[in-house]
Amino acid sequence: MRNELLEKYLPLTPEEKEELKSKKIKKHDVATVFLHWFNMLVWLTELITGAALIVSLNYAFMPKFFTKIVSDIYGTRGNIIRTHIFVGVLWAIVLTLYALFGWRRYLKPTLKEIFGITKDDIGWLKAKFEEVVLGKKVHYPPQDAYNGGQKLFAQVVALMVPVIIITGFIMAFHLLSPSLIRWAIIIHFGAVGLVVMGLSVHIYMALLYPPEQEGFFGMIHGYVSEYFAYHHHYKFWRKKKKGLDKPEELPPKKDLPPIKAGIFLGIVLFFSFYLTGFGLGSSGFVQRTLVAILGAFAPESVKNHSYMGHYWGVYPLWNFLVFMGLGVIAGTLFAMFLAHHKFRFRIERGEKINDFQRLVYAVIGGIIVGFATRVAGGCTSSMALSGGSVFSPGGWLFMIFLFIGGYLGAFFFRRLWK
Amino acid sequence: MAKYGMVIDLDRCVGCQACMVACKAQWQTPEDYFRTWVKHIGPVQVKDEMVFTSYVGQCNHCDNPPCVPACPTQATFKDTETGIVLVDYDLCIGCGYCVEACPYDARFINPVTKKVEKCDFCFPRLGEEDPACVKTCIVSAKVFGDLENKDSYISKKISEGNTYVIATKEINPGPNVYYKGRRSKVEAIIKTYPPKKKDTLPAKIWSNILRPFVILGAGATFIGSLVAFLFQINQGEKEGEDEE
Amino acid sequence: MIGPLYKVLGWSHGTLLIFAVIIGFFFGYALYRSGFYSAKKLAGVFYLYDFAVYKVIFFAIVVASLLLWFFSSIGLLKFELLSFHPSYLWSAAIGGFIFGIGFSIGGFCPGTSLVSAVTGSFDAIAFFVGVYLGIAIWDLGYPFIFKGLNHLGKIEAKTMMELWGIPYIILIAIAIVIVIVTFPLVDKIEKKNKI
Amino acid sequence: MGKPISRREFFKRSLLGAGAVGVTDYSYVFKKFPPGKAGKENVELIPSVCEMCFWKCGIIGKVKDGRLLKIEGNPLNPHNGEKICARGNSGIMQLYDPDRLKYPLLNVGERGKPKWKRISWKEALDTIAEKMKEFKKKYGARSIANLSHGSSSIPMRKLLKNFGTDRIAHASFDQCRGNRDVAFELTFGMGAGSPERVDLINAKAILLIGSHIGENVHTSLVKEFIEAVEGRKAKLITVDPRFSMIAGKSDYWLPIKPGTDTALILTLINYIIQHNLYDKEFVDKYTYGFDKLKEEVKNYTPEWAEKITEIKKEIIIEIAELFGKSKPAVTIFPGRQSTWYGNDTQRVRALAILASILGAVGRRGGYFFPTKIKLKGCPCPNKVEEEDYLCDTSEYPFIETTTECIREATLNDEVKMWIVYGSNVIHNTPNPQKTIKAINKLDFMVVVDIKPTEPSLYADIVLPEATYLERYDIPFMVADSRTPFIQIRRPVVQPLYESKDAFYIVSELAKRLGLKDCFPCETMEDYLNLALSSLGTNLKKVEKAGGIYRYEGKPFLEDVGENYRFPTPSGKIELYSNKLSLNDKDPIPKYEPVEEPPKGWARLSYGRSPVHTFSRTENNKWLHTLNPENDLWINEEAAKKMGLKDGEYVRLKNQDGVISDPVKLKVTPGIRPDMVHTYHGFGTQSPFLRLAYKKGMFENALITKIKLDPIMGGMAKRINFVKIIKDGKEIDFPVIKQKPSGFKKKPEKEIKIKLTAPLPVGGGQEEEEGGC
Repeated sequence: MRNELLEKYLPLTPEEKEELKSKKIKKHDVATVFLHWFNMLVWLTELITGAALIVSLNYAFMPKFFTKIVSDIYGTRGNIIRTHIFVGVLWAIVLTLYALFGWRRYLKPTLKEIFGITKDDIGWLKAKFEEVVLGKKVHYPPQDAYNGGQKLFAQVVALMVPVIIITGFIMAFHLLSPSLIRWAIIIHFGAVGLVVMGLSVHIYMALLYPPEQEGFFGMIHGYVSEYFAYHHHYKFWRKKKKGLDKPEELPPKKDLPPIKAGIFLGIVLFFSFYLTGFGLGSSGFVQRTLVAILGAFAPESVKNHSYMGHYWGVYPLWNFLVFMGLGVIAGTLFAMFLAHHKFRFRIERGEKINDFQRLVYAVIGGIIVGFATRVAGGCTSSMALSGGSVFSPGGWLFMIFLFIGGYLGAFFFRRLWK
Repeated sequence: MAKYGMVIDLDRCVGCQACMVACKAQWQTPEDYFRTWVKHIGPVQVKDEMVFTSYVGQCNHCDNPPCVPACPTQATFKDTETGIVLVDYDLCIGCGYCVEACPYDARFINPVTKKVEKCDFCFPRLGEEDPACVKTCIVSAKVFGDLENKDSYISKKISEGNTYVIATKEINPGPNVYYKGRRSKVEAIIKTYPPKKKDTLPAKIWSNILRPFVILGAGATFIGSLVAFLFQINQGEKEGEDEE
Repeated sequence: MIGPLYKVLGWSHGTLLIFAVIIGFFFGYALYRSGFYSAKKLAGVFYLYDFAVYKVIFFAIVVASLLLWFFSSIGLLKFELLSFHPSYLWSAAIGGFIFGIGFSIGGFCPGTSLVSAVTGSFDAIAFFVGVYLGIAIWDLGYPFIFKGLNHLGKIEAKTMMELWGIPYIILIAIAIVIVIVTFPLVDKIEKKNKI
Repeated sequence: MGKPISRREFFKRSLLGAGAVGVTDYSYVFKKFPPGKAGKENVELIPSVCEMCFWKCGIIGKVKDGRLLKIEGNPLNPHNGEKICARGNSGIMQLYDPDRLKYPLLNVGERGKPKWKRISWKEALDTIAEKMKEFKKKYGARSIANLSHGSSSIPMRKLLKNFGTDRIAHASFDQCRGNRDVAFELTFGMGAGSPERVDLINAKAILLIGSHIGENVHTSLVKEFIEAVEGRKAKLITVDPRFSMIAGKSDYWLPIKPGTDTALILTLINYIIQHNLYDKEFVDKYTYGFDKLKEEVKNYTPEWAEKITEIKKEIIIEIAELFGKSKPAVTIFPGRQSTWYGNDTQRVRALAILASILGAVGRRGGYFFPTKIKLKGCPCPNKVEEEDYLCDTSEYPFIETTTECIREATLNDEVKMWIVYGSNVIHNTPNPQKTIKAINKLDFMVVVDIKPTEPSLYADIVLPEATYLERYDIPFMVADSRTPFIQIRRPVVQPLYESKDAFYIVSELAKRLGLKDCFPCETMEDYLNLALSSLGTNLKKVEKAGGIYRYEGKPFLEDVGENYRFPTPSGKIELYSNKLSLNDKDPIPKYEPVEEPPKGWARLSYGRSPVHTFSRTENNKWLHTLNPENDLWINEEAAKKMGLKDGEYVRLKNQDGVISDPVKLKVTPGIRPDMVHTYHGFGTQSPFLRLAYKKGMFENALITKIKLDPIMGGMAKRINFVKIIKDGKEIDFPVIKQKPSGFKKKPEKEIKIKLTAPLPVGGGQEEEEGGC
């Protein structure tokens, strides 16, 4: 391959084209890919539910039948707003975690890139305008990992997302004064409006515009062909070729000793009681989400169910333990990050069984445990930990019998772990 | 189907404010907040008559309530079955657009729940008991009932005559709370507490600027993309392939 | 401020949920840092080679109850406003027994399986799915088969203090004694069975 | 617009939607969601009797988990039914008032600036009993005085009478309705009753002189009154120098010159007699001394009255004619607070005489008779052998022990110990400076109350009583009714803190004083069972029947028989009173002029706020919100000349130089220029009542001059004059000449409309009568 290609953006020969087409280059991190598609799901739900919420004659912009359809799907309009808030909070948590822990690795470089506008970006925009509107044949200047249009859209998004989240929180939790909520709602609306304008172009470009098709798949598995990178993102390709980025890795940390961990957990448990009056719990998370899932199919029969009806309330996900579960997920990821552990798919098992057997036993164990939580009315977190610390008779009894059952089980199933 | 309303007989009212407290006890509103009110007016001279009356007020459950279109999430709605203007607390985000829109100042944001509150004719008691204020009114000045039922006591009371609503020619949202009594009393009320037409800045910006802007902007980009796509189909697959 | 703040100060439900997320965050953090993302470590308590689960649970109970006792005795916490599980003794015992068996087979409990699943462990994901299935079996079978199974042996007392009239601190002291006596013991067992 | 929504569903949603989702802990739900939202499940309904004022309306407490959620009227009560006033509705806030007295307290600081130490009930009662015994030994039992008010103070009065003291006074007698009751006693042989025994519902004409109906919300009375006036179109004549809300509903409003009411009444009597408008048959059969009356009043002509009362003579004549036409269905309302100008018993007697010559006694539309029945009680004999009154009996022939007597006796070192029971003696008695002086001379003072009112600041021991929602009381017999009944107060919730009911306090004291025979009943339930056994029923049965036991009444002449004898010496209505003439008082009322305000001064008048009971309820959170302070009514014209504006704060100075706290002005044409008016009960001086402390003006402090009624010794209070102080400068009241006046309601054209047609819209602009 010619060395000048690295120095200057030149037309390729057919051989070079074939060569580049056969090679792959990594364009997106797993985190970026995950975030993108997570964002897509969130935006889809939030746009649909949000649009369905604004039905007032003075402000509505979607036709009535749309609202009606969405209301019918969700059962009541209250569920729409609850979903809207639930998903929004989830989104805010994920983005905040991303911003906090991915600051050095992901966010800062990305922001630097999208806000670093060069002459070439402006040239790209100009060329695009000339091509689309004036129908001229144009030549695009070389681009970074994101082209001028993408940068422009990213800028809008990067600026508007915090605004949307903050105003959303103000409305959802009635923060500060009513007059502020009054402004928050129109700022929320306006900010979303701005993003939506960019979004329709973005979707068109990615889904329907043939030259960008490879970029679309790139966003799924993270790789694009070198040819695509060379052609569309020359500057990025050149940087990659020169091998400019390589993050260093830190050694993983050991687990905390049980006593330290116990003290920490004890303090968390105490604060849970002190702040909310409720203890910790996790089986409730499963119960509520399960009820929500079943309820999506048969809301009426779940609502009137002799057991599940109790967990339905107004909306099963609008619950302390469910939100605690979200917190647990976030906290786990955070702990993993701080301990410099890597996310890796794995199966842990004893040596005498194979992977498949392990999975089967895990499912069986899960079923037994899940069932048992319902009999006892809680799991290790709620019965043993929370109940134990306030010396609830049931809690201690549960704990004692848990160990009896556990050792009995261990006697029969020792093959699994030895 | 029914259309619930109320008649307040100003000639009967002695201004004892029992209704206010009964309502407060029923709904446990915070200190200075009331869903109903009794404001004493006078003694003042109205034309050639001395007037000392009370303005017994609450949500008027209007036929064309200005609060309903003002609510962005339609938490406030007019119930088609009863004609009562209700608030769905699930949907209320406490923005207070409706508070501003109400010509009678009948709404407030509850500082504890941060949601809007107002009279709902004691909806949970409907069909079982009279609203708390009506039940406790010692002189039976408040009458509650179905306006569409011609045989109801309230309809008879209205057809007796000398019945007014608190409205002016400019601002008349069609209140369903009627005031009975000497004309001078009603005039004193309207003079002292005239219904107001209010539009707040955020509401104006939203409905007049932002909404058209977003609809046009989003619509234009969407249609633009669509047109581009059609062009592209027309030009054929190869065209996009490159310009090397 | 006198706790529990949510009830004493009358926070809105939304605020409660925000705090749920925050508490959950630290809960998850604690579980992960205890090493409870590993089924091997968790199951160790039943196969006598790693007593981390036992130690963490007991220590957490002792620490939390000491704090609860301290705060409520100086009047910063209204103990009676805490939410207690209703006491169904037989149900708790039966449930605990079954739970123990399931734990020793699957190597997780619901909370730890969630933690482990998030870190990418397929066996944890399988277990978690199992928990869903188990609960679904209960839920769907409840009206026909299991009705009442979760309400056996009801007693009025919600705490042992109420039940036996023993002061809180005595019970905590007993728990501390258990800790002091058993911890060296389990350490010995642990060493003997070390893999 | 909206979608149809079922009531149940909405109810469920609004309950859960606003934040209670998934929270099973009920205390939280309650905190934010009141009965309406929290549903009706498990709500217990407990009938009881209200005591936010003394009217004793039947109530029902809605209780959930031992907490009172709401109070509503008891529909079984023949008087108020399901209607209760603002105060009755606010009973919850009295019960859960954070400022309540919680424990027995011992004052270890000085009087007036107390340092309170919490003591046990045993210690408190031991100390009190010891002191009582000590004083009895040293100075005699009559060195102990009792000032009390309210139904729960009755056992204490009985105990003290049994102990040997008769120094027991009620503010409600000598500062309120005393002269009215004495006047009625003298005329008819029976008091005016409480509730007043007036058959308003059948009246064709109603005369209100000195009655602030509507502002004193006495539920059942106001209910009937409005039904008569607005529902049945009875003609209403209101004589009031102030345009009250009721004056606004009247057919005739007579803004009379203060102090001249007797002149107006006597003129009416004279005109009615002269023009043969009286009920001849009735007068012949049932009255005594008509001829003497006719002779006595013949000089009171309308022309004379016009000059005196500043009311047009045409109006006076019109009213007299109206009475003549409507007789005997004329209600001459006896009034209630009637200690005004110093000769008030005679004024009320004139009212009674007016009613009598119209035949409006024992007839429909007039006064009716009480129906009393006998109830057994605990045997507690009165040990005071001869009621040796403190004040000079020859001067005040019909006196009961009054606050003034006790005050004087204390200043003369005859009284050493006060037991103040549920009565705010400092706030409710004129000239509080004198009261405090008397208190400071005392050796020992006990206050029993539910809130730390002013007297408790001066007490040595303060005992917390249970509120009316937490205790049993003696059975209440409502005999002054056409449908008489007995009702039972029962505790709606358990007593809060360490408060105890009157029965506990008194029976424990009796034990310690060795008077256990006086209170043999172990509990209040026993006492009630004993009392009800005389009717052949018991507590359980009555409680099951809604706390009400009804019996047949005999209210009218047709029920008691045509040959009815009034319980007077002559057996007839005494138009001419021999009792009075024997005591050197006028046997027939005469007009005596009262003291006029000097130039530059205005008369201070007072009344009641419709949402407050005396000085009892100002600290009630809800009622405080409704009416936090009193305002001072002042005439528009006078205010203009004085340069005063509506809503301004000024101070008042009275003739003795006492200067008040700031008070808000209410400038209105609805009051005469020679007087100012304010509401009683505000401006408490006790800092422990945190809401009400110094809010508004303490008007009794300005009433330093009192005149005792020559017949019964009541304290007349409307003879005090004030000036206004603004920014430290005194402002004189201008002299504004009043022309004789009197207003008649103009008939209004009925606007007939059909329901389907648009209703008339009241508007700012001028429109033809009949609406648009």
